[in-house]
Amino acid sequence: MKEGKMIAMLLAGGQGSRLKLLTKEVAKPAVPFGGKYRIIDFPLSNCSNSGIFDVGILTQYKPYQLNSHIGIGSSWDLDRRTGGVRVLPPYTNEQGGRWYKGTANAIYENISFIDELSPEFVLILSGDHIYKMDYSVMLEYHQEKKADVTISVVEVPWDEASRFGLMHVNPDMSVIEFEEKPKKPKSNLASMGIYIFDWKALRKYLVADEKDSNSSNDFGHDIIPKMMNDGKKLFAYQFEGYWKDVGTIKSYWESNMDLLAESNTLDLYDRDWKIYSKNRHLPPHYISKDASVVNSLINEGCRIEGSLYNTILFNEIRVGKNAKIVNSVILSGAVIEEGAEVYNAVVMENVIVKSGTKIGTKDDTIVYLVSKNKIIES
Amino acid sequence: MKEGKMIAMLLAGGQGSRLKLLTKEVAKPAVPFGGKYRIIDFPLSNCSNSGIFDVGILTQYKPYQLNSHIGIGSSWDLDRRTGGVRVLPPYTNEQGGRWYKGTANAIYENISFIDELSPEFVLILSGDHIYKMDYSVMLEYHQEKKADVTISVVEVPWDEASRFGLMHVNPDMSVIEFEEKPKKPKSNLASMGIYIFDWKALRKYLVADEKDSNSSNDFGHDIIPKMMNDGKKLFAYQFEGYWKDVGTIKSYWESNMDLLAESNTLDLYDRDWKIYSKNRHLPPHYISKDASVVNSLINEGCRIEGSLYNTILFNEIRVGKNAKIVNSVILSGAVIEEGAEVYNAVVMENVIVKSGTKIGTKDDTIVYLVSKNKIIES
Amino acid sequence: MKNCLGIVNLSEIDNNFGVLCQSRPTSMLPFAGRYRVIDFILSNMVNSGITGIGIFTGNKVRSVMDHLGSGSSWDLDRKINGLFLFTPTYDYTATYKRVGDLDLFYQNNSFIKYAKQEHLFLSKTYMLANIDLNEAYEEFVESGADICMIYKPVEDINQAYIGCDMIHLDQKGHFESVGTNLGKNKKFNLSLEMYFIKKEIYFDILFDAIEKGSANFLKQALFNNLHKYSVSTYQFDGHVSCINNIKNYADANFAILDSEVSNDLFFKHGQIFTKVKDEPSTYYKSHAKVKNSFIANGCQIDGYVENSIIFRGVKIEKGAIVKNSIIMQKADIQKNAHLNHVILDKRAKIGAGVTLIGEPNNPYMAGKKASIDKEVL
Amino acid sequence: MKNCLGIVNLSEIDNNFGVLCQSRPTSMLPFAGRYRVIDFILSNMVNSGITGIGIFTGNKVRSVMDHLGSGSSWDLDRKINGLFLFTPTYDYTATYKRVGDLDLFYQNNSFIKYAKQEHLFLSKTYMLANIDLNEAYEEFVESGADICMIYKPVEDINQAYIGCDMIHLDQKGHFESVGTNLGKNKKFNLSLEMYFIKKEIYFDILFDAIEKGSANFLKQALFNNLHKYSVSTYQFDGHVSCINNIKNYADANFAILDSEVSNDLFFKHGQIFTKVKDEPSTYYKSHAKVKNSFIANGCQIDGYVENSIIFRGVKIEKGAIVKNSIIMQKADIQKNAHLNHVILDKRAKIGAGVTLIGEPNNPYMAGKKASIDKEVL
Repeated sequence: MKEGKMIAMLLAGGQGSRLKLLTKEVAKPAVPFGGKYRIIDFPLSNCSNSGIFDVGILTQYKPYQLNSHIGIGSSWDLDRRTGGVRVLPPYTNEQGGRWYKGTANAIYENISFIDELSPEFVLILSGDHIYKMDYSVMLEYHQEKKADVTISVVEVPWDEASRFGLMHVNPDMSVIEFEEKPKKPKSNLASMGIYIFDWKALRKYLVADEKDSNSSNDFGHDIIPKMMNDGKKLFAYQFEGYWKDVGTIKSYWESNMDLLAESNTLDLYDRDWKIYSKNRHLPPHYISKDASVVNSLINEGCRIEGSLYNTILFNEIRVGKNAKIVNSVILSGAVIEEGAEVYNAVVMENVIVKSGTKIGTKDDTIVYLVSKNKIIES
Repeated sequence: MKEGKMIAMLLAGGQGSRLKLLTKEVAKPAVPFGGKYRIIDFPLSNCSNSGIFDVGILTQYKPYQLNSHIGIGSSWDLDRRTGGVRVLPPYTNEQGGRWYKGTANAIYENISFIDELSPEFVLILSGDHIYKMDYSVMLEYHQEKKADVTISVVEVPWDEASRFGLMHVNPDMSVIEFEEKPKKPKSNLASMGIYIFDWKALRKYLVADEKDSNSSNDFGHDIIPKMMNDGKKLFAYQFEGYWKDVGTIKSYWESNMDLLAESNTLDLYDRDWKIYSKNRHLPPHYISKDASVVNSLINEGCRIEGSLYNTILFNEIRVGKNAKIVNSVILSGAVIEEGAEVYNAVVMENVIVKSGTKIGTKDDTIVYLVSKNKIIES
Repeated sequence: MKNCLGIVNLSEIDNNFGVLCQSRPTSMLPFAGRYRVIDFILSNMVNSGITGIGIFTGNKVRSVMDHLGSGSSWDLDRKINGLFLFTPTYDYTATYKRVGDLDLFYQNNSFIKYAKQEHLFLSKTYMLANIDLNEAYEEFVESGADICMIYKPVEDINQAYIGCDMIHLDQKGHFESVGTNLGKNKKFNLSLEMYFIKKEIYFDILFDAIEKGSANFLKQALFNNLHKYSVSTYQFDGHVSCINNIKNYADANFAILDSEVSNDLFFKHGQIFTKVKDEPSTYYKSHAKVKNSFIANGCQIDGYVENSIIFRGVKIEKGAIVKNSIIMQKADIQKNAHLNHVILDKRAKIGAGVTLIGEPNNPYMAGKKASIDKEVL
Repeated sequence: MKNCLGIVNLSEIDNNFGVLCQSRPTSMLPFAGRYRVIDFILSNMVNSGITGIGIFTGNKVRSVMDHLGSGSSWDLDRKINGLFLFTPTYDYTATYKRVGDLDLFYQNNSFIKYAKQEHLFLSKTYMLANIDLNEAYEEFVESGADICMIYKPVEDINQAYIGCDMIHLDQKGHFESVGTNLGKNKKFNLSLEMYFIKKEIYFDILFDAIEKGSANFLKQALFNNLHKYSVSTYQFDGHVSCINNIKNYADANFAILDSEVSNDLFFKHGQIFTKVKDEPSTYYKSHAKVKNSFIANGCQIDGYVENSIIFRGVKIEKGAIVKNSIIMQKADIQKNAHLNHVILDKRAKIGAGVTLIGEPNNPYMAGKKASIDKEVL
């Protein structure tokens, strides 16, 4: 089959306010994850590994750290002379400035960027999820089904289904109905917010949608329902594998802990599907003779003299003698001083947990978000 | 002398509305110049040649072509892993979005960008001028004078002086007075809009200026006068060499024509101070047996069968047999068909000048701006 | 074409080019004002979507490294796939002299073995064309053949292709055999020395030849084994220039003065990429007179130029005459010099008033940085 | 330091390292879990603002090219200045064997000649330190000397510096002479083989040595001529490891287990850059027990590790014991294997239950991709 050119547009403008202090200074896609990454590394690495080298990143909220993380895209091999990764913030024209109104509007405002790359297909991604996925397989599926839109879906437990946008499908996976967070779900196939569109078709809908003053200019609310109404061919593509929406502090902590579970299916050590991130130039970490490290992930530049159990450490963290950290996620530059104890916590960047402090207890079911000034329980 | 780190902030947000149709689709810094360049190539190449590798480009008005021209900065050797060129558009925070209010405000909004690079000095540039300048020599001067601010100035003819911001200086070049477009000029040293500040000092003034609701947040109007009032040490640095503000269609055309003059002092062929630009991958140009090319600049991908005199051709231009072009600037992709005649004109991108058309006359003093739909005289 | 790995072999015969190939292989010969011969096959591959390319550099490593660098001009500076250079490994303990390139392919086996691609595209560089390899590849994959050979039907009136491979097809158009053109037939199918091959077949052939000692060159091993496999062919109909001696090299350059040839070579199936030089536009001064010539950027011309190819950054002063010549990068032709049928290599300097006259079939050649101050007639 | 060009000479003695230098020069020896020896001098130069660096690669070109690539890891992939690799030029017509590196410097003369910088910084790589070259350079420029030699006062109790250059100062602290350390004195000034030199003096010395035939090596030529010029010195007081044999190499690695040494080497005057590998964090599994060790990213550890340096991507399975060892990239140590005083090169595989025991002064060494399935005691 002739390969059609596909570019990706990654929606990275959201604040993710349910992540509270974690997104005070950065957009949600820039939130650190898994000891070494930021959330956006997952879709970006997926693009690179899938052979998609043209990626537009739509930013809006506090893009500074995100920009500095993405840089020229070299970490993901996306620093291409033409195309490559391109950050697309809002801009002004003769009529003044216009901020992005919704997901579809953000794409609409960058039609000229897409036109210049003249793709056959456009992949819409969000920067909010942890997963590894080969988008080129989804594209093959899209072409086989001769679909106008293909929406990636994942099976979720029935009792959680009503939190998601759900796809009700025929046996051939064509979409019968799309329901946003229904009270009585008819299906447990949740939309992952990943769409493949034929660019020509999408372009028309974006232009029409922009003219519709009643529209909220959103893919899920406006574009997809309109295409359904017009009898366009919508197919669901079922994704198998680890997928997690890290929407809250609790689910953020859980999905980090997932990496340490025996049953973990998100293999970060797979050399054929590496997750890339910005590289710091730090030496290896040091484990002292007094330390104990069990079932934990440790990144570069750390110095460990205490004991860690079921814990993820980011870079340049110091853990003093007799300090104890259990079931926790410690972000870069934090210091856990001698004798301090930390259970079930997410400790933010550069926080110093003083000697003698005790956060949480061994049998806690609460998760603590520890910042410089306060501790939030969730 | 110990070298202090200097970064550059390039103000590239202006529309440049006096350039009329030339800036309908692009910001002024992206306007094509000299057969191969865009205006912004001059300050960017100056940075690269001066050994300044951290450049923030502040964009606002129609940045699309500018972004695509700058790309990852590889043309100017500014595609560095850290620092390098970074496009800085306006952004949103919890309080919503804020557009840049003035030149000083644009820098203020990017204080965190500058802080991360922790420079000792900040060089403020604008993207509106054609010149070659070694900023590292200006920095040495700034350090020798132990100045708080150094402002680059150029001598202009007395009869034109009142169009500029003028510096009245002592014999040691310390600034006595700054006048913006005075009716009766006391000096003919015009500010080039190029400043070197000590970052610590500038940072304080930017923060104070932002709090001042009466301020127009502009370097020339607000920051510089405030520093004068506070008795800070301001020095003028006199630049010798070609410098042109291409503010109007006429001055745009003139400065292009300057390149063809015998007395031209802007040497584009100097291998020690190359002007870099985005490279297109085009074959050399072809001159047919019927063509005549005299005192002209021709770029790649052109095919010339007619006659050119005192003319600048950009890339991929076709000139048909017996066509005649005199004293003109022809932008990329234009076609001058068989027998057409063009005098004293700026012909815009992709315009087709049909067979039999005659624009201008041999002895014209008017300059014609030729777009697809109309011809503007200036 | 992400399932296809490109392999370019630069070990070509380069003793037909006099001074021009003293320190560069054929693949690095300057061409058409701003290119090198290798740019064409590299750009063809990149334009067709091949992003993993291995280059066997041969012995003149420095010239190859200078031009290719990290591959960024072809967008091949990548973490995944990208450009890989295989320089010869010098073995100081070796007591025998190696002949041929087969050994080198064997030594660098693991590059091909561990690549994820299942198909290989093997090519040399001296058959210069702008070709849609994607189309050829699709035909190869659909045919199910083990090997596909690309050819062009030619009418060789000037005997330009003596010594090249020719491909014979049976009446149904299927591959029959491959041999060497000795010039007996004017019309034949010229092999472009570009092959698609399944990876496992490549290894079969390579190992078999080494174990049996039956070949020294990869091509030889391939041809010896063709009867064992199913071979398909792909017909190319665009312009081809064969750069295998000075005469053909000069003709290939002058051919681009024809607008049909230059459109075909530079635009037909995508752009040709080359190392970027950042030259300004070319400046024609007040005494310039230029006819039927191809002129690259960065030149300053004040003399007379006719039927010539002028490379980047050349200076031609007032009163100088350049006809039927190929003038390479940064050459400096001073006042009243007179050149006809001349090939000047990079940075050559021709003093004021010097006259250099070659013959149409035997151009006068001056090497890199040659400085000629006396007349040669 | 934009007026100073860096020149690194990789042609060092590498026959003291057994299997470790079979296909790599000393400068490419893996160090401290994720670095190569060369990273230190390169990072020192880049951190001090030297952006034009020429590297004379020596014969083991492939290993050097693999690691340095386009220089992007050190931000040296530049149009203006940047990284230049000088590979040996192989001259097939040569009838004599070249000795020394002087000839190579002469051949690549034009690189230095046409560079705009007026000063040169010459260095080898095997004296490993994190040094502020900017400070040394400023002293050199202010002193007005022709040549500046960098040294460190050492007390060599373990005779680690036998054969190294030692610098003698007069009572006023001025340079007197340079010689070879035979171990007679415990306290002396160790030359770091890092020199600043004015460009014109460099050429004087180079041309003089070639014309007189008085030296084969650049260093030899330099030392022969020191009396003619004004020589200054710069004293360095930080940590130095001298990588000139296996024992010193192992000691240099183990030295970083001391936090003072590791702080000095990795942070004192800027970061040490190396080729990026994109490894995830290291995963300590449920049976992991690690004491006093330096562990790089990408490892999966389920065994016992003590007093060791573990490189990127190493696997240590349950029940395995690793003590006093240096385990390089992607080595695989299977269940219940037992290693003490061992150096494993890249991708070595130690089978389940295998025991390898070396001695403190004579570690057991296994080469690249070695696969050891039987016990060696």
